[in-house]
Amino acid sequence: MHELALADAVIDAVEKNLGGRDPSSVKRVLVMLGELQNIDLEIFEHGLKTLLEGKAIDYRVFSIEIEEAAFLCNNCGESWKLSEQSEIDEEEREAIHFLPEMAHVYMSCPNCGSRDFTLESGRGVSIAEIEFDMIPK
Amino acid sequence: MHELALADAVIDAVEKNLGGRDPSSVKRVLVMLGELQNIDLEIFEHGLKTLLEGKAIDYRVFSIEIEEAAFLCNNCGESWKLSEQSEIDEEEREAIHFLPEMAHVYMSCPNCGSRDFTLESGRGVSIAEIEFDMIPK
Amino acid sequence: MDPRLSVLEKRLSGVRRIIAFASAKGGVGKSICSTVSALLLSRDHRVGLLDLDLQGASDHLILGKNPSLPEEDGGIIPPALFPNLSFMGVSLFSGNEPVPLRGQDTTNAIVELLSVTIWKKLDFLVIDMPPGIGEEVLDLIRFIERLEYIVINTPSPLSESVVDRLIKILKLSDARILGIMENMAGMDGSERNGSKMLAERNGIDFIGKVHFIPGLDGMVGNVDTLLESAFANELKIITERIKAADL
Amino acid sequence: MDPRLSVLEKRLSGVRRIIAFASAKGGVGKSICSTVSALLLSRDHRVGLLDLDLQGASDHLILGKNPSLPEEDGGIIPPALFPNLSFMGVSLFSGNEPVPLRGQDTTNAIVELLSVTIWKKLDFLVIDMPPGIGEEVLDLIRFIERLEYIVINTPSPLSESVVDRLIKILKLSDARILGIMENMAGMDGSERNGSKMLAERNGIDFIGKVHFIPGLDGMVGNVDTLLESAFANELKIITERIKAADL
Ligand SMILES: Nc1ncnc2c1ncn2[C@@H]1O[C@H](COP(=O)(O)OP(=O)(O)O)[C@@H](O)[C@H]1O
Ligand SMILES: Nc1ncnc2c1ncn2[C@@H]1O[C@H](COP(=O)(O)OP(=O)(O)O)[C@@H](O)[C@H]1O
Ligand SMILES: [Mg+2]
Ligand SMILES: [Mg+2]
Ligand SMILES: [Mg+2]
Ligand SMILES: [Mg+2]
Ligand code: NI
Ligand code: NI
Ligand SMILES: [Zn+2]
Ligand SMILES: [Zn+2]
Repeated sequence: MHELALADAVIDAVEKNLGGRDPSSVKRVLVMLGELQNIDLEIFEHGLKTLLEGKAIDYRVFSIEIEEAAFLCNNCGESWKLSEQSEIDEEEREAIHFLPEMAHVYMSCPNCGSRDFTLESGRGVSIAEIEFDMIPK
Repeated sequence: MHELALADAVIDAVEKNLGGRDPSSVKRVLVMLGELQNIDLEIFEHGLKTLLEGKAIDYRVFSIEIEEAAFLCNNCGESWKLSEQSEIDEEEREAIHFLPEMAHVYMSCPNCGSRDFTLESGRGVSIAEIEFDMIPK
Repeated sequence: MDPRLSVLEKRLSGVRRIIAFASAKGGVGKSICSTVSALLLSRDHRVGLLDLDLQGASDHLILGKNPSLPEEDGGIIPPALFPNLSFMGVSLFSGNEPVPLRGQDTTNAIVELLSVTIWKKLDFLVIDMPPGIGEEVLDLIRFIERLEYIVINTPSPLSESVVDRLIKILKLSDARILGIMENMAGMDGSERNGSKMLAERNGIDFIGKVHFIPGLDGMVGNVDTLLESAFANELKIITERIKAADL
Repeated sequence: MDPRLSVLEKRLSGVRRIIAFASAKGGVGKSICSTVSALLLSRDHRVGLLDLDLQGASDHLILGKNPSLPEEDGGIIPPALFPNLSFMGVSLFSGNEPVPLRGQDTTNAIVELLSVTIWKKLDFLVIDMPPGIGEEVLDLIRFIERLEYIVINTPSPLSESVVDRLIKILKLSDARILGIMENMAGMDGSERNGSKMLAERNGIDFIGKVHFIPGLDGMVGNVDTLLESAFANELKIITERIKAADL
């Protein structure tokens, strides 16, 4: 599991984007987990909790949402969802979980078979929003 | 001047996007001319007029707007406008007019000197809008 | 909406056949084989040469031409650098300056070159491809369905593996592969059979080989010498096969 | 916001020096020089090898390893393929399958590899670069300021011109160029001076040369043979200079 490295990146990014505010003023962080990367939510949350020990950011400020993976074929214009994609075996799925761009190796457009498609959403980890307390602590 | 090739592309694109409607039903086409490509407006308009002769699309449906060219440095985050860019000589400007990507050869970020920047807007010719008459002719 | 996409086919409608020299592996001779092939074909055909290696443009160096801005006449006119041979490539605009491009720029530049270049009636448009399986390969697949590919390999296990990957992508998109050619044959001192086997394994024609010719680099920039070389002599067999393979 | 960007430096903080073998020209020996250099350095240093040629991954072939999915432990652990040599590259995930990527994907893959790979304490991280002046070159410039470049050239006017363009881009961004090396020296039958002159013209060190070694391709995949070859013997002088050039 490499969830810890990603949880660590999220915390680092929040800390680097405090803009001079106190860490304790972080009220809400909305983290999107791209479906393609197949992150284990419990392990990720546990990672956040562990890494936040001794820090002034409360782990409960983190809201985590799964973002559906959607694809658009550059060749024929077809769009589809991960749930509509067939035939990825376990090892291929594992490779994509390590590196979502491996989708271009193991997935194809359901309409034309092309591997030239765009990952429209749901690739990996991103921070959609950071909210702070209005009253500075 | 290569305005004719671009005007021709615009007309072709309109014709291919009628969606079964009559050409005469085109009420308005908004064409954006990117500042970077430095298209001669009069020659372009004259091109449209000439190429539309004998066609059911009236050249007066075309509205043309110049789109300001804006850049964002991938290296340092600086953003700037073409009007703020210094020192492009005439031959370099000519090269960019032929192929706007030549901006990466002859322009640099005014802050850090990098040629790794994104053309945020104002690259070349695009169609922003096609409007049709409501009542089919 | 990008109006340029609507005229790509029209701009190439006067071109009878479009041949790309591709490989995915770098340094196998895509530039020198495509350029000298274009010269050979131009002896009795109208030929265009398109250098699509935007970041590593080389064809103008092989032709010994100092690029200068082209003429315009309702579009961009590819300069006739030699009788029957007109040329298009970023080098006309950038000379030998570096052309650092990200993918989106590469696609934009390819679309622009294809949509504003006014090729005269041509028998062959020869395209020199860059290495990799990126925008150039993927965009040509989606824009020019009737493209015919010559895939270049060298007697090297590294080349073989990378070329094999390109072939997989071309086959996935039902591209027309004219054949695999081997360049720099004998370079490693032995006459290996790798390219032939690669062709067989993939069910593609083996279209011929060109030996490693010591001193070829010294001829770069001198078209007359190049055309008299053993290199051109061997390549001629392949260009004859290209002509004969009229689909 | 992309949280991965905030940890790139941290992930490399245990790495003393980062050396990229670059060229912009394909087929000059970036892969074999970087891989064998990593092996040579690993004799008395802790070394990582990062294959950044995503579309033409070759290092695993040179090392003779069949890639398999790596272990995870709070991140991705680069497998120790040899004593003191750990490896990371897309080949661990894709094997020899084609990896067709557009620019945005390439940037994403690079950022991912750099942000989730847990390198142990390393003396050297050696990076094998792809050809071109695209995402890989531009992203490393913006992400790893302390990178040190070995620029590879061959005795070819085409290579010289393309390499010259890369050097211009590296100098524009104040990158640290350790030196230019010539690979395949003597390949054209003469001992030219092109790489030395290229170095002088650009005010960069000429860091040494490695001759064209017939039969080298036959050693690909066999590390013991490679390390005993004249190729490794000559390359050793360059790796010694890299060690000595500690900045
Ligand atoms: N058959 C050959 N004999 C000798 N040298 C060759 C031969 N083919 C190519 N070369 C040389 O090999 C190098 C790579 O060729 P080039 O056409 O630039 O390859 P690519 O376009 O695939 O990168 C150049 O220096 C070229 O002159
Ligand atoms: N010094 C050399 N002597 C003989 N062959 C070489 C030498 N250097 C590289 N080669 C061969 O040249 C080809 C290109 O090398 P490679 O490392 O794949 O280049 P790049 O990574 O720059 O594309 C390979 O087949 C390789 O084995
Ligand atoms: Mg499968
Ligand atoms: Mg100037
Ligand atoms: Mg080339
Ligand atoms: Mg390589
Ligand atoms: Ni994992
Ligand atoms: Ni013009
Ligand atoms: Zn499709
Ligand atoms: Zn900048």
